[in-house]
Amino acid sequence: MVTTASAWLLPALPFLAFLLTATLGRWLPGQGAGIAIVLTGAGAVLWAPLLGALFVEGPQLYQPVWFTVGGDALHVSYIVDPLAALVLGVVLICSTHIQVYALGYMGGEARFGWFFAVVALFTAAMLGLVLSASLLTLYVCWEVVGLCSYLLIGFWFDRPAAVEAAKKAFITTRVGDVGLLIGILLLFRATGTLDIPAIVTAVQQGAIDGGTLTAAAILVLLGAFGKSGQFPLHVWLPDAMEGPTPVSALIHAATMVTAGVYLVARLFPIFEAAPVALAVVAAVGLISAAGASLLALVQTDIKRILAYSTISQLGLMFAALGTGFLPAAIFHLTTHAAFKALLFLAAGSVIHGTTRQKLDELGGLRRSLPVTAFTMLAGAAALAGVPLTSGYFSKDEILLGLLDRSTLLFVATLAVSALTAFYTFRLWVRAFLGPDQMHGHAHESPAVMLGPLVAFTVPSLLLGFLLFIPFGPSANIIAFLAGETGHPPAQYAEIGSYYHAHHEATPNGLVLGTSAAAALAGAGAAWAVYRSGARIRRRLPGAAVLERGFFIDALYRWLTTQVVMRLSAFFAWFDRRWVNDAGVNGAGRLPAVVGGALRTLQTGNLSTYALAIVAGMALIAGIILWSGR
Amino acid sequence: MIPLEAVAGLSAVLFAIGLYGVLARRNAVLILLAVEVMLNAVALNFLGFGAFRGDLTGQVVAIFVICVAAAEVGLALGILLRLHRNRQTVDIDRLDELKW
Amino acid sequence: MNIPLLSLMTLTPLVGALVLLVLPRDRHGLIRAVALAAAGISAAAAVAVFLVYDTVRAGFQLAERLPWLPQIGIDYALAVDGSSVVMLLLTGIVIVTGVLISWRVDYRPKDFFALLLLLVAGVYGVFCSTDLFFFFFWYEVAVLPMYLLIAVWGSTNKEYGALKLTLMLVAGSILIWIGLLMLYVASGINSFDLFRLQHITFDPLTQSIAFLLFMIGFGVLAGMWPLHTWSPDGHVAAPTAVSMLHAGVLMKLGAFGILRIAMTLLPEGARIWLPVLLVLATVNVIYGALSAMSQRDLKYVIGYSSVSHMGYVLMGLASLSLIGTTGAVLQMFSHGIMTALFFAMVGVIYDQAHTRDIAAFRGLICTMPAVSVLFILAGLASLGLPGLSGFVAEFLVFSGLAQAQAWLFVVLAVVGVAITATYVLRLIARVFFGPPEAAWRALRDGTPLDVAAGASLAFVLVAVGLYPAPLIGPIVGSVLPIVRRLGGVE
Amino acid sequence: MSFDGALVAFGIVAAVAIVASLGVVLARSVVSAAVSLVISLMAVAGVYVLLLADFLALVQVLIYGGAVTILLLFALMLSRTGRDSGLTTRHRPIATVAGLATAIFLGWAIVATNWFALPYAQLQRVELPIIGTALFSTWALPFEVVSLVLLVALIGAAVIARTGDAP
Amino acid sequence: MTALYLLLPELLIGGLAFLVLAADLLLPARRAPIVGWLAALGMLALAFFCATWWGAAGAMGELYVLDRFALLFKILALVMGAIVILMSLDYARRRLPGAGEYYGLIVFAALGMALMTGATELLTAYIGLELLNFSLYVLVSYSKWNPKSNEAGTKYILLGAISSAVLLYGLSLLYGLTGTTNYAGIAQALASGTPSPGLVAALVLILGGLGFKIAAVPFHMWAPDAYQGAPTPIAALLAVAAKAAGFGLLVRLLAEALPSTLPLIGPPLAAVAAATMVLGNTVAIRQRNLKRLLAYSSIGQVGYLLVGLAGFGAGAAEAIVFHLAGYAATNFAAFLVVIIVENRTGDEDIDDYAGLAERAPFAAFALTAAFFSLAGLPLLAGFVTKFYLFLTAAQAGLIWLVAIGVTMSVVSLYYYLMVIRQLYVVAPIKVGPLPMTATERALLSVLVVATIAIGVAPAPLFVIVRSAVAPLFG
Repeated sequence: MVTTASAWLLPALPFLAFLLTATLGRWLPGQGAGIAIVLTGAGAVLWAPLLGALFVEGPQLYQPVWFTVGGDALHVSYIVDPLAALVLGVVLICSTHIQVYALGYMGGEARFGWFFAVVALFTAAMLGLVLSASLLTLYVCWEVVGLCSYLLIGFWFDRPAAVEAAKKAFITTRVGDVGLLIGILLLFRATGTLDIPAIVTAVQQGAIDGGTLTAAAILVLLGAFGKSGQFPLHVWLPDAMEGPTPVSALIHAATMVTAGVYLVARLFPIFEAAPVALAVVAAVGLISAAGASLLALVQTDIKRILAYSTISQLGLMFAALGTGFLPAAIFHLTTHAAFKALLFLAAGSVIHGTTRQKLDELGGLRRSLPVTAFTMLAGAAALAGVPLTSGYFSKDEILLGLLDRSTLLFVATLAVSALTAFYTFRLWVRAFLGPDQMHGHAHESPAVMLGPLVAFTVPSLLLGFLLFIPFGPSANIIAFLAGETGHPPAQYAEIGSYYHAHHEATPNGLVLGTSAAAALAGAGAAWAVYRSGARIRRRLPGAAVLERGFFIDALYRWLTTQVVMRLSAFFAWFDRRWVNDAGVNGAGRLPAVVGGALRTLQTGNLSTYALAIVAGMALIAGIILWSGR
Repeated sequence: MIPLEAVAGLSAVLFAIGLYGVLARRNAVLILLAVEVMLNAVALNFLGFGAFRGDLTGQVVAIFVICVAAAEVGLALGILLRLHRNRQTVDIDRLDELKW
Repeated sequence: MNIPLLSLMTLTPLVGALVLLVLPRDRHGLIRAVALAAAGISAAAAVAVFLVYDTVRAGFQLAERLPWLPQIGIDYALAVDGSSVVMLLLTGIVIVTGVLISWRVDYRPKDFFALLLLLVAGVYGVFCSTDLFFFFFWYEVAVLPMYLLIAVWGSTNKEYGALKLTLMLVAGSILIWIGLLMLYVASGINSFDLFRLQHITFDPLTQSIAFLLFMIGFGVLAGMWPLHTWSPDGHVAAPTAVSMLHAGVLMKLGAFGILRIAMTLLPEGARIWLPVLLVLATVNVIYGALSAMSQRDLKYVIGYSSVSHMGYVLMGLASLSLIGTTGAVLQMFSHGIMTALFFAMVGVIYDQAHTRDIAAFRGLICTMPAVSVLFILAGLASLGLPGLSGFVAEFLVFSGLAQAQAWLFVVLAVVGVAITATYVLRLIARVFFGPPEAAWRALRDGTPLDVAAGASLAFVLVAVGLYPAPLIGPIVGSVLPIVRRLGGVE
Repeated sequence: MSFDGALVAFGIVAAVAIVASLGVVLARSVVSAAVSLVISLMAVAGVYVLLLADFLALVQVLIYGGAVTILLLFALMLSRTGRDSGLTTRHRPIATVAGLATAIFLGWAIVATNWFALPYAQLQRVELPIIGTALFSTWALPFEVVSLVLLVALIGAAVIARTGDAP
Repeated sequence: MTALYLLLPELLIGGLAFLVLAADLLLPARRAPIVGWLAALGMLALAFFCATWWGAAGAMGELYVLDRFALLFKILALVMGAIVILMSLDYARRRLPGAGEYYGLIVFAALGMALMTGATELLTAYIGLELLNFSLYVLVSYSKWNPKSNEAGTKYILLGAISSAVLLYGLSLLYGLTGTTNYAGIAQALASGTPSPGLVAALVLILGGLGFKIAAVPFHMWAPDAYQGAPTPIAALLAVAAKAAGFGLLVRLLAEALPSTLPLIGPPLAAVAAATMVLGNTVAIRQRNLKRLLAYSSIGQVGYLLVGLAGFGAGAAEAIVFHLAGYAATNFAAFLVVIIVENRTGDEDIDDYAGLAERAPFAAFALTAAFFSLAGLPLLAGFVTKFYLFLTAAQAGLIWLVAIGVTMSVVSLYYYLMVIRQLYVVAPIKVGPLPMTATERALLSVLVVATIAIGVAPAPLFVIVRSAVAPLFG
């Protein structure tokens, strides 16, 4: 019988797969790809009974010890609560399906085994991150996830663009991690422990003063925004598309990028106690959502459009968290994982079939790639929030929350939804409708790729209905996430898990109507504009600014090349010129100079020598008399 | 009535003159002469102190000083002659091949 | 344990060196075998010491004492505590891998290995001697072969590098010498024995002056800013094995000296000067990292990165907290392994390519996969990636600093980690990834020996990264009394 | 000899000694330097007589007056090549300063210290046999060693000065 | 009658000297090496004989004493003399005309050293010193056809004469003050009185005179020229043996005769020590001739010994003698290598030593070991002896002087490394191995082993030195 205690198995299986494929890869069948998929699949299978166990046992916390330093013991503790359980499921299911898809997509690759090894490691690290209940293990998995993203973006390391993108991704997230680490240290200093439950209880008892708490929260946010590609640390995500598409689907859409959202959710009680930090979350979320959706409008590369859309949707999730509605944000995370993975896989199928990914070069593919066209349509609909799709319902929950807070936020989000609908359908229409640019050369993807595509359409369309059916002991998915699983609230509080008396979310007619309207308007407009296949040449106003990504990228490049490199060049010069040449060599030469001077006293003339003797004696007499006085 | 200070003073003056001679002369043999003056002053000093103490040690040491001085002159002149035969000079200002 | 383990460990290399001197010059095979045997036995002894050391009982164990010059109070006294056990293990590992990597030295290998063994004997001696005179004696033994090793077998401007390195280390050592004399005279107990000196509280003025002398003296060796300039030049000029031993182990000698002598005997002095050390160490971190970023020679980057990482060690020591100091000693170990791996791999590349100019290389991973992967692993360890020993050590140092409320320094240190990440990744991206350069088509991967040496170092990095308890246990045991005496945070 | 007579005699002899010594160091010609050395030595011998150390005076006259001066004269004659330009080094002014300083310093040292001294009247002559026995009893060791010193000087002068065994 | 048997060692040495001179007369010129061997073995035998007398002690009137200190210096003098003779066997055969008297004079020098350090009375000490000086005056100008040797000899004897006059004048003033020439008597007389100007003058003059003997700055100027000009073995004799005896005399004088004047002469000695160390080591950097470099290096070493004198006491005396022993073995090794190279190639410049490690590996190793020992690096004599020397100075409160000392050690390491660089790093100009005779190889090995042995296990030597110095301090 699977109990919550055996949750550690989930990350362990993929890690085992990583060890096997990385070391014995060459001799395993299919270079170890099979092993990776089987073990991750086993994990996915294990997820269901684990969920069941959670329903029965309620949230549990386990704290094995890693090593002790003097009094303090550092734990490798892990937690199983509704939040963790749901995201575990998302990661496992997405990872398994995407790995199956990758069998087809990565077919002829030279280092096929290495790809699956790193994906397995990534899955293990992501699961570890989700499960961890100690800031230490969370940070460890956080970094390993970053490493995997670096290795996978730079998978084709013989392509300079990929190597640059990988480096940029790792460094930008690393800058974010600086904040996260300092935040962790602040919390460690204030509470004397690294275990999240203890910190949460300390915060709830008000043991930490406001100032430190806010500072720690904002610093932790820095890490979250780095990993989730939020403004201002979003520059790396679009470039990350250099990696193979399954990677983009798994890491840069479904799982890794949501780690930031998950982190804030896990530490939510801390953020609740620091209102300023919550405001920052909401603000950054909205800015990213708006900004990214505008940028997506002008992109021509289909993967980059989806990348910006991911930033935008994550912005929405952060906005939801910022306004205090954790269940809504996590539910949207789940649905987003489904339809964004679907869109990426479809894009991959398009690229696989046409070897091209620029919108201008694509068109009229509905005939040559029927399955891809249909599945992509489902994904696009969900993303746009077309009524009855999962996106529609999850976005509604968020809009509901925003309406409570302020109408301004609600209206802004509606506008973003419209824009989202517009650029999503711009993508779909230009790619699949209109004249066939490929003149029949495009070929549909093999079954192993289409299988996952179809598999993902199901949740994209149907996940929304979870709102209406009971989810285990709780009324619906939202209630489940809020902690109403029939277990005493004290059990949640004691292990620092999120618990919030759930206000009954009456399906508000206004919200449902306006969001449907926005989605259909956006989709319709896109269909109208691009249906004829006409190449709209006239540029949208301000397109130049959008194309340059608000010049943020340029700013960072200027910052590194001019400021940092110049500073380092100065230090290197200073070290060489002053500290070394003047300082050390200078001192080194002093004795030689003194020696040269004294040497000339030795004139070789005897009377000088005699004089020296007399002078010496005079000196000695002087010293004796002087010291004797 | 000769006071001790007078004898010692005389010896000091002779010593100083000898020292001047050593510092000022360029001819090695003349330097030797000056050294002889200094040694002579020393002998006088020893005798002076010995005599005024009624102790014969002074006199004995003076004898030894004179012996050593004589030996020194002999050896020094031997070396100077060898130097003269090789370098045709005893002028110490020209003896600066070994320096720095 | 009746066999004198510590003496066996310290004296085997010396005996090895003597045996080598007797061997005929041209029997390279025999020479290498003897060298490896000597290094191997000493490393085995080091491992045995590590295993035999009882962490629970902590304190000084395996003590050996032999009157050497009793009239002055000097005994040939050896004993190990937690930190020295860890450092001996590091030395054992680095010397064995160093000898393996030097298998290809064919210019007068006899003298090379004899001097190398002399160097390592000195290092062993320092880590396990508890008589201050012998601490200084072994420290100087380690400096003795340095000039010849670098000047004869070195590479770029080897004579300048060798001379500067030797003279700066000896200059540092004279400050330690004066400090020792001051302590000896002030103590009045006419003995150099560490344990007896520990019980004496010196007057504050002597403590302050002596601590400063030790800090600067050992600081030179530990690469403390601004006395660090010998480190990049020295390591670039030195042959591979020597840079491995030097950056990997000898620089830790400096930090170990501060811990073992200055902080143990002079608590008052420590309280006055450690804040200054903290500031200098922070400069080390940032200054080293930024300088490393714009270097053009591969070894210079590693040299400056060693300066930066030694900054972390010194910060840990200066944090006056148990966790911080434990982190410092662990960082000594982890950085030692990391730098040894770095230099080993660069040595392999340099031996074939005969250049270390970063701009000249591209896509090395295609022609030299094993060497590249090992170098990248060392790079990841140096930027503090969790799962490798670098992270654990640095995390402890940062928590120590956090406990000591030194927030500015925590921020700067963590920023340092970010800068390190930048220059390491730029280096890796530039040299190893990217399309393979036509010019380097002929490069072959490292020989089995090189890869074996590199792999064993890499294994240690990962093992300590995943499960550091076996190292942290003994370190905490030895550092606790010192921190308690300094009144640091426990 | 009346007491003050001794003082007068001492004065004369001392003056002669000082003038002669100055002659040694200041004479422009080598020969006059040698001659003034002899006079100076003889004057000092006179002082010895005044201090009732007649044996010492005898030794002085014999060794110095006889052997040493002849030797020096020989050396001077042999080394006169006429090419020497002047007899004083360029350090002459400093030398004078040094000389005067030494004289003043020693003079001050002698005057400022109160030496233990018997009055001149109580000086006794030391009989020759006493000196003889002393030389061969208490001072036997230095006496033997001085003979070795003389031997070494003898051998040295011979080895160095002889012209044989060219390289 | 004074206990004549106490003088047996000195008599035997004198006898040996005459034997050597006689042997030289009887044997034809080409048999000179036998005379050398006779002298050397004789001296070694006598040294062994003195060693067997280690327990004996006794005074010969107030003039001379036979105590462990005197015995130690007799042994040292004999051994050092033997080493110099062994070093010069090959050298004399090639470069010195008529080496017969040469060996005899070295034996006389050894006798002078023995007397100097055994005397407890000013006159005997002075006469012993003069015997040593006279032998050295002759030996320095012994290669009489070489103008450099003549110049060196002239400078040495003239300055030597001046210094001995100065020393004597000082001794006469001391005699005037104390009424006796016996060390114990002087000490007793000075103990009661307050320091008078007369005493100051006496001390200045004595320090000046003896300063010349040990070539302390500013009385050192003769040394570099003398070492360069003199035949190299004699340079070794000057640099090591003469200095050792000079310090032996100084230690006994300060310990037994002038203990009460220590506060007076402490500061000037410290100043002279500092000046000697600084000048010796810095000027050495600029030297291109190896013999002159060794000269300045030995002046530097005298500086370290003077640090011991400046903080004089029982410990300091031990340290000085201890350092002297290590210094002797090390310097002889260095000079022997210079002799070997000079014998085969005639070069003295450092540049001619290029690549010596290729041509004469053992010689290069020996020179490196010697230089590292002089620089005070461990495993070699210099480290321990210098450490103890600076330790006693620190105990006497002269930390500033120790600071200068250790700094100058670093400077000295620099110019030693410059020479070692020539040996190992620079490629050889001349090609072909540099052979060594069997005696040279054996002697060099003994010296190197001695240097390392003192460095690694100093306890035995230290015990001997401690027991030797003990009698001086009652």
